[in-house]
Amino acid sequence: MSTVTLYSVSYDLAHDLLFLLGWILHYGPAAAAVENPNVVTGLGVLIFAAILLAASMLNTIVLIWYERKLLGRFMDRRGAMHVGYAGLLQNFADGLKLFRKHTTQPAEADHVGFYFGPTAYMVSSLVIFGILPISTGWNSGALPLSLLLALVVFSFAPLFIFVSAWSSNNKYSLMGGLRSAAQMIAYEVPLLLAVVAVVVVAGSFSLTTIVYEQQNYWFWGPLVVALVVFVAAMLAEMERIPFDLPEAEAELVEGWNTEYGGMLFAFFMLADYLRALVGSILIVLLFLGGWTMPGWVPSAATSFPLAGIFWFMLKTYLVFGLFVWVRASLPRVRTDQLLRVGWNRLIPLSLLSVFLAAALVSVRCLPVFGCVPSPGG
Amino acid sequence: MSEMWINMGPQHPMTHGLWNLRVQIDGELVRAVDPEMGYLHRGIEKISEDRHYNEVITLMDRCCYVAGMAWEHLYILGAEAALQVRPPERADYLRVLCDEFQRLGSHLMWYAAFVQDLGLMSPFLYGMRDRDLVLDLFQSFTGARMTYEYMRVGGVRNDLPPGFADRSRKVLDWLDDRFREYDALCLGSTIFRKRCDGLGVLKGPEAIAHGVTGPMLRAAGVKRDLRKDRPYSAYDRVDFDVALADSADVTGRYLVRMEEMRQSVRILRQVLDWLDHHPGPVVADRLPRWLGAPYAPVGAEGYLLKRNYPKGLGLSAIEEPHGEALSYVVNDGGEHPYRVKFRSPVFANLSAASTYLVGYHVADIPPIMGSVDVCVGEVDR
Amino acid sequence: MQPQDLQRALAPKLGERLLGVEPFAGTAGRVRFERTAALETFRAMRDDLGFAHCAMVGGIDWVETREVLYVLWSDGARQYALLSTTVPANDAHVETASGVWPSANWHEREAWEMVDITFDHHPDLRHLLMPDGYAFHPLLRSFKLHEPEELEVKVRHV
Amino acid sequence: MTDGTAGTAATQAPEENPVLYVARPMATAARQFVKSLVRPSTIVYPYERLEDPRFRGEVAVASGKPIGVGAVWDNYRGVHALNIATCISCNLCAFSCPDLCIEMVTVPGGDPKHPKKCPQIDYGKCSYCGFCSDACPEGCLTMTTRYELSTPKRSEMVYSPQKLNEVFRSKLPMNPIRLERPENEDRILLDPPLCIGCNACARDCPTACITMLDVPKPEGKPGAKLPKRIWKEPVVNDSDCVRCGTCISVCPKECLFWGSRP
Repeated sequence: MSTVTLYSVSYDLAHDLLFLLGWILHYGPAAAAVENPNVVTGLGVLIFAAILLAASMLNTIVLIWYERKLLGRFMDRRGAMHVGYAGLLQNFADGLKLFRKHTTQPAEADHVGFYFGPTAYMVSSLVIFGILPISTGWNSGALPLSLLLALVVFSFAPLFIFVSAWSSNNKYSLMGGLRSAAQMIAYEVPLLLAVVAVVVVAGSFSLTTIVYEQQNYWFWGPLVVALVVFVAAMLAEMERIPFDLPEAEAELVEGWNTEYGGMLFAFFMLADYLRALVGSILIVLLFLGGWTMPGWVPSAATSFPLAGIFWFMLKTYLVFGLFVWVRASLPRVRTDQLLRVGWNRLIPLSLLSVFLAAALVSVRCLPVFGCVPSPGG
Repeated sequence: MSEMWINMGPQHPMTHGLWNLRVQIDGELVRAVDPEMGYLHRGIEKISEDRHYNEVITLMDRCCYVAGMAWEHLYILGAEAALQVRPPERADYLRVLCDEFQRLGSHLMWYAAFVQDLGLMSPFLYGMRDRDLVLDLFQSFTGARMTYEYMRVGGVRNDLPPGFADRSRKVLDWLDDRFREYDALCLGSTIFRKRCDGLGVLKGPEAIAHGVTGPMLRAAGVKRDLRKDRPYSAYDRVDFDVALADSADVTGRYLVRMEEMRQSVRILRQVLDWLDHHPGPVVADRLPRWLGAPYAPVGAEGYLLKRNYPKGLGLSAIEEPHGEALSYVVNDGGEHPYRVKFRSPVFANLSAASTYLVGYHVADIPPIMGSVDVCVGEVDR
Repeated sequence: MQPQDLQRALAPKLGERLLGVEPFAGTAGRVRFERTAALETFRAMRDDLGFAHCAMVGGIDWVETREVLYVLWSDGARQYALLSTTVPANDAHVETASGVWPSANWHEREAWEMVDITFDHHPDLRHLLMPDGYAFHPLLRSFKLHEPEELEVKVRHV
Repeated sequence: MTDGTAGTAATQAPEENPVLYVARPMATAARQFVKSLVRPSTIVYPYERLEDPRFRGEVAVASGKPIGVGAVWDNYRGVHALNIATCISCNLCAFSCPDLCIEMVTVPGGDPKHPKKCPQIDYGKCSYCGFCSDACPEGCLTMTTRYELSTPKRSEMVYSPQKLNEVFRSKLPMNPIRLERPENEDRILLDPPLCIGCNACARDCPTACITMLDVPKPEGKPGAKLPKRIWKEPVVNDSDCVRCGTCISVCPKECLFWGSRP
């Protein structure tokens, strides 16, 4: 069955472009060179990557706008409202301003680390988008171990944060970097264990498979413990309130990005929201059925063009709205409390969720939705 | 990471002003602190020596930017004691009204800043929003939102505008509702309690020895409130309770300030009722000429007249929103005060910083300092 | 508490060095003492009379002399009391009160840098509000805010 | 330490609720969110202003905040308005200014010998205390509700009398508060033995309340021996006097002074 996928679209586009070029070049040796299948594939991948990049950046910027508007209403104010309709273009303007700004580097800061940190942080956050499947046609997630790969890339971040914190020659940055490292290491474990529960039930490390396994029932019901652990750990990984200690602005000014300005700061800012987007997407993929909808939803709502992407993004934004809600209403915890929660509460809970998942699979029974054959069993 | 000194300030979100807290940290633990003041020193006491008695009022508003009216009151009481002037009764009540509205405004500002230190974002805006109503009310009868210049030696500048009492009562009702919301956002949150309980403990005897006053002292269970103990203006004629807590920690200070706001609302209701029924003059009618307005300034082509005004030293003490504020005004019979000296409660509370900061985490410094309610304008003067 | 009470409690300890206790509006009284008796006065005020809270230490420059003014508060009597001692301007020093009341520490630092009164045995007599090394004492009468046209002030009494 | 519990409100933190955990703050925030979906409390400043008529009565927004509750803008102390026509050049505003930001400058319209002087205000220094408008005896210097004075140049912060007069003509709501004069105000008194009858005080008095009355020829004064000298002494009409002290400052012999004698 030939389905139209994002990659096939990019490949066709590359193919058409190059053959048009070849036609212009009039079948000479140069034309043969551009019509080489390897060149066509290469250009197709490039176009694919460009579309992904554009989509993720656009989504990130809209996400920032979305958070500002939501937070505004939580705080009895309006949020951005001047540039563009309801301030929609405000973040583009901000980005443009940051792009134009001069980047200053503190005296005696380590030059290489100072620039490497934000860049690598940004790049590693962007890479994840090449792995995540957004809908059926988005076959970038067809890798068998895409979930593992996504989490591995996701967990690179503390290293880069630490590099940029240490190299910026600032005590606050250093403390922020240390906190960040401690926090991310502590919360990586429950995060992965919660994912293990999902993997046990779904029987696959492929995100696409995990989503397809949820066509009958979403995993949040049977795996509610894993969901709670995953959300809490994801909050810590995304460094959002109540776990935003590394950049606690009350005591550490801005933590590890204190010394950054201009485009480097924009990298941090964008990458933070990219990671927030990734976190929301992962929750949707692992627990909320991805782009699938439950059976009782009328088919008209799921069969229009790009319906998968529509429902997927809707779910993602709702999940992110939950994070904003938490941010609007909760204070920040302290370092030792954070670590205590991570090691003493979340890890036992996540182990419990793994056991629960294993039990569910082994008795082939999902109590919430009645006994149905367990997938992958 | 071995021990190191970090500078929290003078530009730091924790400071809520312009000062520098030097902190010696061992990892995340605070080993020693050394507050450095003086970044906002404007020499108000010196400038006052060159100013007319009433003109010092313009400085008092700028002395503490969240409690200008209280500082006006403080200075005016000192100047009246030095010059032996008595204000009429209605002015006394109006001053209590100003003081209590100012206490509401200051505590709401404190609430906003304090929750911001904890990372709570929405309540910060709620506190600022509700403080704005108090400022609206101030503006409607003094003509300015922060620099009021309302009190005068021997009374106040003008009476309340018509309809003020009704509008104030609306605001008070609104605030009563909001206090419940504040409590839900703070005390109802387990994270808040985990952060604040047992934090920044400063017990009663130590607090007294270090000169700590105000809500910090009352949170330690010491019942000292100058409004009750040494009533000034009309405080002996209104009914209110002194807020107390016994935990001596950040939560205790939160509770005391919240209760003080409720008591302020209670006082304001009584004062508004009294003012409704007792019209009268608001400035003492037998004011000496030099307290009116004009005089020939130094440098103008005129002659200063040295007169035999009653000489003396006037001492005044009020319960400012931050604590016990004292001033003395020395009057040598001239047109200007000879010496004006102010005792800022925050000054003393900050000088005890090492007693309630050492041993806690770096992350605890902002909430603890937030619970101290620092206003640098009155520390540096 | 009345001025007589202060007099009765302080006179046996200070003897000659107690220069008098005068009534002062709104307080228990104003105690004037010789600066040599400073420490005894502080201790007596705190331990015998219960003035545990030192609210303020301030200096007044009377050109030839300087006056140090202590404002104390007693939680038992719910009253203020004033202590004042006069020191000559060319030899302005007095024993510190910060050993008795730790709260006097910063007030004395301020009085020292503003009115140039040295407090002996003060643990930490540094600049507080002024930058380190500031050479002037701004609240002295000789420190003029603006020097210009010193107008001859014609004094006239009515 | 606490002696008795009378007059105290002891506060106690409620027990931590392990079940609700963070549910109460989140519910509170959500309630606020729903309330402010209709209209947040913000007054969108350049588009809406607190002094707009619509905020004169209270506008209860959906979140319940009584917006505009304090908006009595007549009392506001903003930019001054000066009515040049009624200004009597008494200098009182300049005298009473704590920041010395008022300077009396000549405006056209006076007679050449005694040019008319009106206040010019430097808003770079002004602290908006309102002492000048309180001191103004004629009510010609008042304060208005105008508060937007940002300008790129410092020199534009200095408002000449003409500019202040334009503010007056723009009919903004003005501060109606006029302070009453104290009953036993000091008066201008004369030390007759020192007076030489030079007429300077009467000439410069802005309200023309000083008249020079003939007095009998005194003894022992300079010029007393001159045959045709007519001796005069100033008499102040206290009800017209605005107590500006101009006469005192122009008197060459320091014979006028403030006093409270009847």
